[in-house]
Amino acid sequence: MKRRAILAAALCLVFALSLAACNGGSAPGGTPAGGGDAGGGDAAWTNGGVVPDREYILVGWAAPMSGPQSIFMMPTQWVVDMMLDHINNNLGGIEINGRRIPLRVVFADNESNPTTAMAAAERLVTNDRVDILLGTWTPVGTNTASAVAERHQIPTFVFGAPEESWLDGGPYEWAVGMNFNYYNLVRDLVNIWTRVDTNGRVGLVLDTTVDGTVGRDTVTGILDELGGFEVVDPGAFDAATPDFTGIISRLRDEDVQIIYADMNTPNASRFWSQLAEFDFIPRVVTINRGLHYAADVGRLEPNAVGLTYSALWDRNYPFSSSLLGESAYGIAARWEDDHGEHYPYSLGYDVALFDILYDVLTRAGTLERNAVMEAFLTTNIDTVFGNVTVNENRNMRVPALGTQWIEGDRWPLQKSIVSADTFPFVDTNLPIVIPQTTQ
Amino acid sequence: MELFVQSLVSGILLGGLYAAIGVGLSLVFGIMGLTNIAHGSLLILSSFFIMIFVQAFGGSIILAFAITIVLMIAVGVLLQGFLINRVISKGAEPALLVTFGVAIIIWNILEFFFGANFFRLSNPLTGINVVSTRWMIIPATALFNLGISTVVILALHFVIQKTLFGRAIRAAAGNVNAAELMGINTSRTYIYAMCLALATSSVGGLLVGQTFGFFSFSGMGYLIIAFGVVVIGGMGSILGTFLGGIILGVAQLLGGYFFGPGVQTLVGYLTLLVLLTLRPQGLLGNMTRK
Amino acid sequence: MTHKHVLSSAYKLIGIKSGVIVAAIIALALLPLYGSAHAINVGILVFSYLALGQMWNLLAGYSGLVSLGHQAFIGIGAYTLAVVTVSYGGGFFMSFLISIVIAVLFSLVISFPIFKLSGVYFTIGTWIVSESVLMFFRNWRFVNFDAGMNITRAFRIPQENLYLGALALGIVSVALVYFILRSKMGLSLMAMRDNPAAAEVRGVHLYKTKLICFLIASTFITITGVLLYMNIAFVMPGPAFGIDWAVSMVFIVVIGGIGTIEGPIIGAAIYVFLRQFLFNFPGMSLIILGSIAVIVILVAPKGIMGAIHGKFGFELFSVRRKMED
Amino acid sequence: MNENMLMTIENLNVSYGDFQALYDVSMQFPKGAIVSIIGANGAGKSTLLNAVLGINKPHSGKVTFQGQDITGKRTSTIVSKGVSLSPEGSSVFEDMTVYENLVVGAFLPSARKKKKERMEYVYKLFPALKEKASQRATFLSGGQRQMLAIARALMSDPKLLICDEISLGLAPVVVGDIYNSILEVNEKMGLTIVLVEQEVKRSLDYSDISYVLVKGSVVMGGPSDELDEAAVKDAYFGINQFA
Repeated sequence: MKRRAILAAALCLVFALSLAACNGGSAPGGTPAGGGDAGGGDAAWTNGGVVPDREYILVGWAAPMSGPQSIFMMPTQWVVDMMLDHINNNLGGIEINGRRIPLRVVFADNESNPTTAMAAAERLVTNDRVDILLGTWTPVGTNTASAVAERHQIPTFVFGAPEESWLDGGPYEWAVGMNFNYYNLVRDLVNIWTRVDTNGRVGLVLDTTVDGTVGRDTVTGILDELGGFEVVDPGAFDAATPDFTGIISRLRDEDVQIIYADMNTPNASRFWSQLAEFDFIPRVVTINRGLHYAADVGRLEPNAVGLTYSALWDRNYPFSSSLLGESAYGIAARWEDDHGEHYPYSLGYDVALFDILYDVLTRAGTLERNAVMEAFLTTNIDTVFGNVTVNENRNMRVPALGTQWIEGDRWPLQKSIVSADTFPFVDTNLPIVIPQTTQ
Repeated sequence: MELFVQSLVSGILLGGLYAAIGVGLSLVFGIMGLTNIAHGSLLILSSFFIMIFVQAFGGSIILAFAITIVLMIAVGVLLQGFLINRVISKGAEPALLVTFGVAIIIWNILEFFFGANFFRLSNPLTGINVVSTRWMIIPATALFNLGISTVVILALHFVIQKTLFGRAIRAAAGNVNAAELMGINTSRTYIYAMCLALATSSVGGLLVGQTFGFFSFSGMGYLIIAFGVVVIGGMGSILGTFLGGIILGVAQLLGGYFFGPGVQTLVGYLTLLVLLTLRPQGLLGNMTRK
Repeated sequence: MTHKHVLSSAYKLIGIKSGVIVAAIIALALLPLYGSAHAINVGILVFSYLALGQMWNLLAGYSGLVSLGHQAFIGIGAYTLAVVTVSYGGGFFMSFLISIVIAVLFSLVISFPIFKLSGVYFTIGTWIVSESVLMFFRNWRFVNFDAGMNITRAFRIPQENLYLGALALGIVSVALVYFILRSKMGLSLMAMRDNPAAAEVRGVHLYKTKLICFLIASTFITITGVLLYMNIAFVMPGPAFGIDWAVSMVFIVVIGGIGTIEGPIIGAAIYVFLRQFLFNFPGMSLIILGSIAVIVILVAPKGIMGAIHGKFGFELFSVRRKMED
Repeated sequence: MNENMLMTIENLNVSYGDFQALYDVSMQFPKGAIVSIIGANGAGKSTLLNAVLGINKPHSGKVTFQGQDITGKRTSTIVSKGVSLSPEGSSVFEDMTVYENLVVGAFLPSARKKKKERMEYVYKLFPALKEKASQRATFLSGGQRQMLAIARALMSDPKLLICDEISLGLAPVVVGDIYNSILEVNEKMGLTIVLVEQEVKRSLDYSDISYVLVKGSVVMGGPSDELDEAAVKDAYFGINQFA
């Protein structure tokens, strides 16, 4: 009996001590891109703690590096390496407390899941003791990081979700966003519809996700305001829907000539081929969220030329990165040369991120939290999204313009901005191509 | 009224595809009583293999499909021989975790190579409608799915019921010791059963790849459909799986017709539960592993 | 129920080991004082997953109920918290109370269909129930469909309080299983697991015993769900009812050692520390986790505690009834 | 090891965990003979058979069949050498028809060639099975199941047929038929047979050699006609010094 009691004691105490051992941040906190160890000092950091004394600025990025949303991260590593090289080597780092020290980024994979996203953000703040926290892509990334921001009072910058969904958890004291506004997004899509002569009957094919839900209320509101449109709504469908027979039959019977759909890529592909099967292709087919990536859209059957949706960035924006001084078009072309495929729209967000980070840290001149937050809130900078400032909701509103897939010169399909009313800086309302409609 | 008929017909056609997804699992589930969580990921793995070989061998999908079947049989030998056979006698829970582990490993390796992009297998029959009236539209692709699925299931049923190989598998399922006493090496029989299951799942992989398209992680979505179909049909009953597929397909689409598109999938699952509680061993279930 | 013989041996047993265990609990309870923010954060996860694993162990390890559907209860706990705090502005204590009521009712309702099934059918049946609940929540306007809800009230909870709550849950879960197994019901549980037919013959009300365990485990998992989401603070139907909760429960119990009380303790610690360590391999973490699960099963099918028990016969919480030697 | 000895068991020890079931069991099985193993419930009869057939691994000791060491090999490998067992409780394949049970019995490549011929022989031996050929085994009576189990064992064209308590729970008249069929098989085809029984008198009458097992060890063994029935019964019930 004695021997067992001792073994039991050992088991329990080892267990307790190993938990306490986390105190020293023993596990190396992530592999920060651009080298450098994140062990850092040991000051208690929970709330209002002192900045750990280390020779570099550490930015923690909780992002979907695996799972369905990891597609947003396609250009990220390329942009991070380019920008860190530019900031740390060409510009010799950022001046903090009078000395120019390098900027480093440490990633934590949120696996496209809120449970892991919270653990990732918490780890970056408490274990890696980052100076600034980033949380990206859909509310899974933005809202969990913003919650950690409030909990640990750490300056946090989030982007890649509808402004309305992010603010559902707000208002935030310690989180600043760079998100598109869903009202503007839908406003531009409706603008496309007004420029095509149709019978004004709009069929809604919206799933039950955040975009579908927010989209339904927004579009019905706008269409009522405008008048001259009639909404046909067969009801929200579940993302796991195997078949659109019922919905398409309803739309066909109601002689709908405009479809406003919001669904993920597999459903978009299934919906588009079933429309063809029912040979019911209206004059305007808008499928939001599922048509972002040229490689995926290229695999739609039949050909996806003419489909419209809202693109969240486009290399044809007449702007350039303040940090690199290079135009949006140039950066996108360079990415395409390096990767041999159509550029992803998230490239714009990643470049804008570093423009903003560099500007904020330079203006703050210190890593003290309140100063950094103040710098974030007074941001006014030109980047690949044009001029970016912070609105009363602490969000830097970026455009989401009506776009159409058309025959491409360099790639089979190419994006063309057909409606930019909600964003004055882009005046190119290119002609709208009608898909091979059956009406 | 037209939509009702259309939903019913589309439901049956969709049911054919569901049966093809479930049939491989029915074999493994019925023979070894293995709750194979990796079934969905393995199915999607076969879709990826077909896609790779289509690109590699200049677009002939039949050749790519043939090579995929051979490759999936090799995967079956490795998976069953070196992994599952060692764990299957240790009880249900370890086998459950091993197949969970395999499922996670497969979809993450796929994601490592193919990222989170969406893929689709081309289907020469797209756009052709066999029937295209006001009343009803039957796309050739859907009919193809039902046809192929019926052929595969009847063939598998024949192999299992009528051939010595099939009887040996059923013997191993009925009573392991008695089968060994017949000179049947049950471990090797499990490997054959898994290979047969993965070969038939490749059919599911082809049809899913053409109809819905796939990501590296869409396996789990199809796993729940496979389990539902197998459980309705009755564990280990191949014809039961076909019936289960049809019932699930029709239940979903009629559910959508009566209660709106949002609850299509929900009605499917509720139908599964009701049928399960009415007949716990499934409609045609007889071969329960001793 | 208080059989004299059982209690007397229990007291003697407790006498020897309790000092050790209580010391460990005190050390853990004081962690917020000397531990770092990271340690507290990891502690919340370890003890929450311990509670989940211990309850799944009660079901699969001791009652022969292998469930793949108990993520439904985590989701129910999460949404109770979200609805009570966001829609009705209620407090956390209110959320816990209501979640218990809902959990008991829901587990009672689904026990009718589910208990008709046995073996692999039961396992699949529970998963289908959980998927149905997921589909229901994803198509329910009141909870904002699939868009999810932000539990803003949970943003500013001090981590120390969450840690102590989780610690309490973990300890109670271990104690609960320990005393259930030491009770008369524990005897019938073991009889039921080892030979259901024989147990039935000897008057063990199979249905009642299974139902009680099912209710206890389901309710406890729901409460743990509430606490987990006080930490996660953003609930979406997909992840809240996701199969990865079931994966983690199976991993913790099977790797730790199924059918042992110490198993889930070790399993939960390993699971959480491993997930934390794997943050250093972004994008690769799940492959490594899956491979470790497979390797450990091949090496030690009975799990770590199973192996230790096999070799050294060491049991921290032994539930054997020993003769008075 | 002379060649007319079909199978020998030497000092076989078998234990389940820390409970030993067999102690140094040794037996000989000459070719063409009928050997009976007599023992009460729990004497270790089935444990012995399971060890010989490789269903559980023996602790120590050796089993040789036709000169080859088959100790602890996989059951299907041992069966392929020519040993066949009609197990206790005649575990037939319930979900298969009688015909299918017999077909599976002839699974081994060597047996497959002679399937037709053996099928006729077996149907002649057990006519009742012929009528029930297309019925599922689960609908058979106790006697018919026992017949099917033996018939199925014969289908694999064995050199040694072991019958484990075939009389258990059967009417005496039915048992008589079955035993006569077994005698016929022994004479006609020269098949070596092992009868594992609890019933002393019948075992001694039908067999050439008998062994008596008590609590896992062989207490008596030798030609059946030399063994005194009373002594066997005493040993069997463990009355005198053997207990």
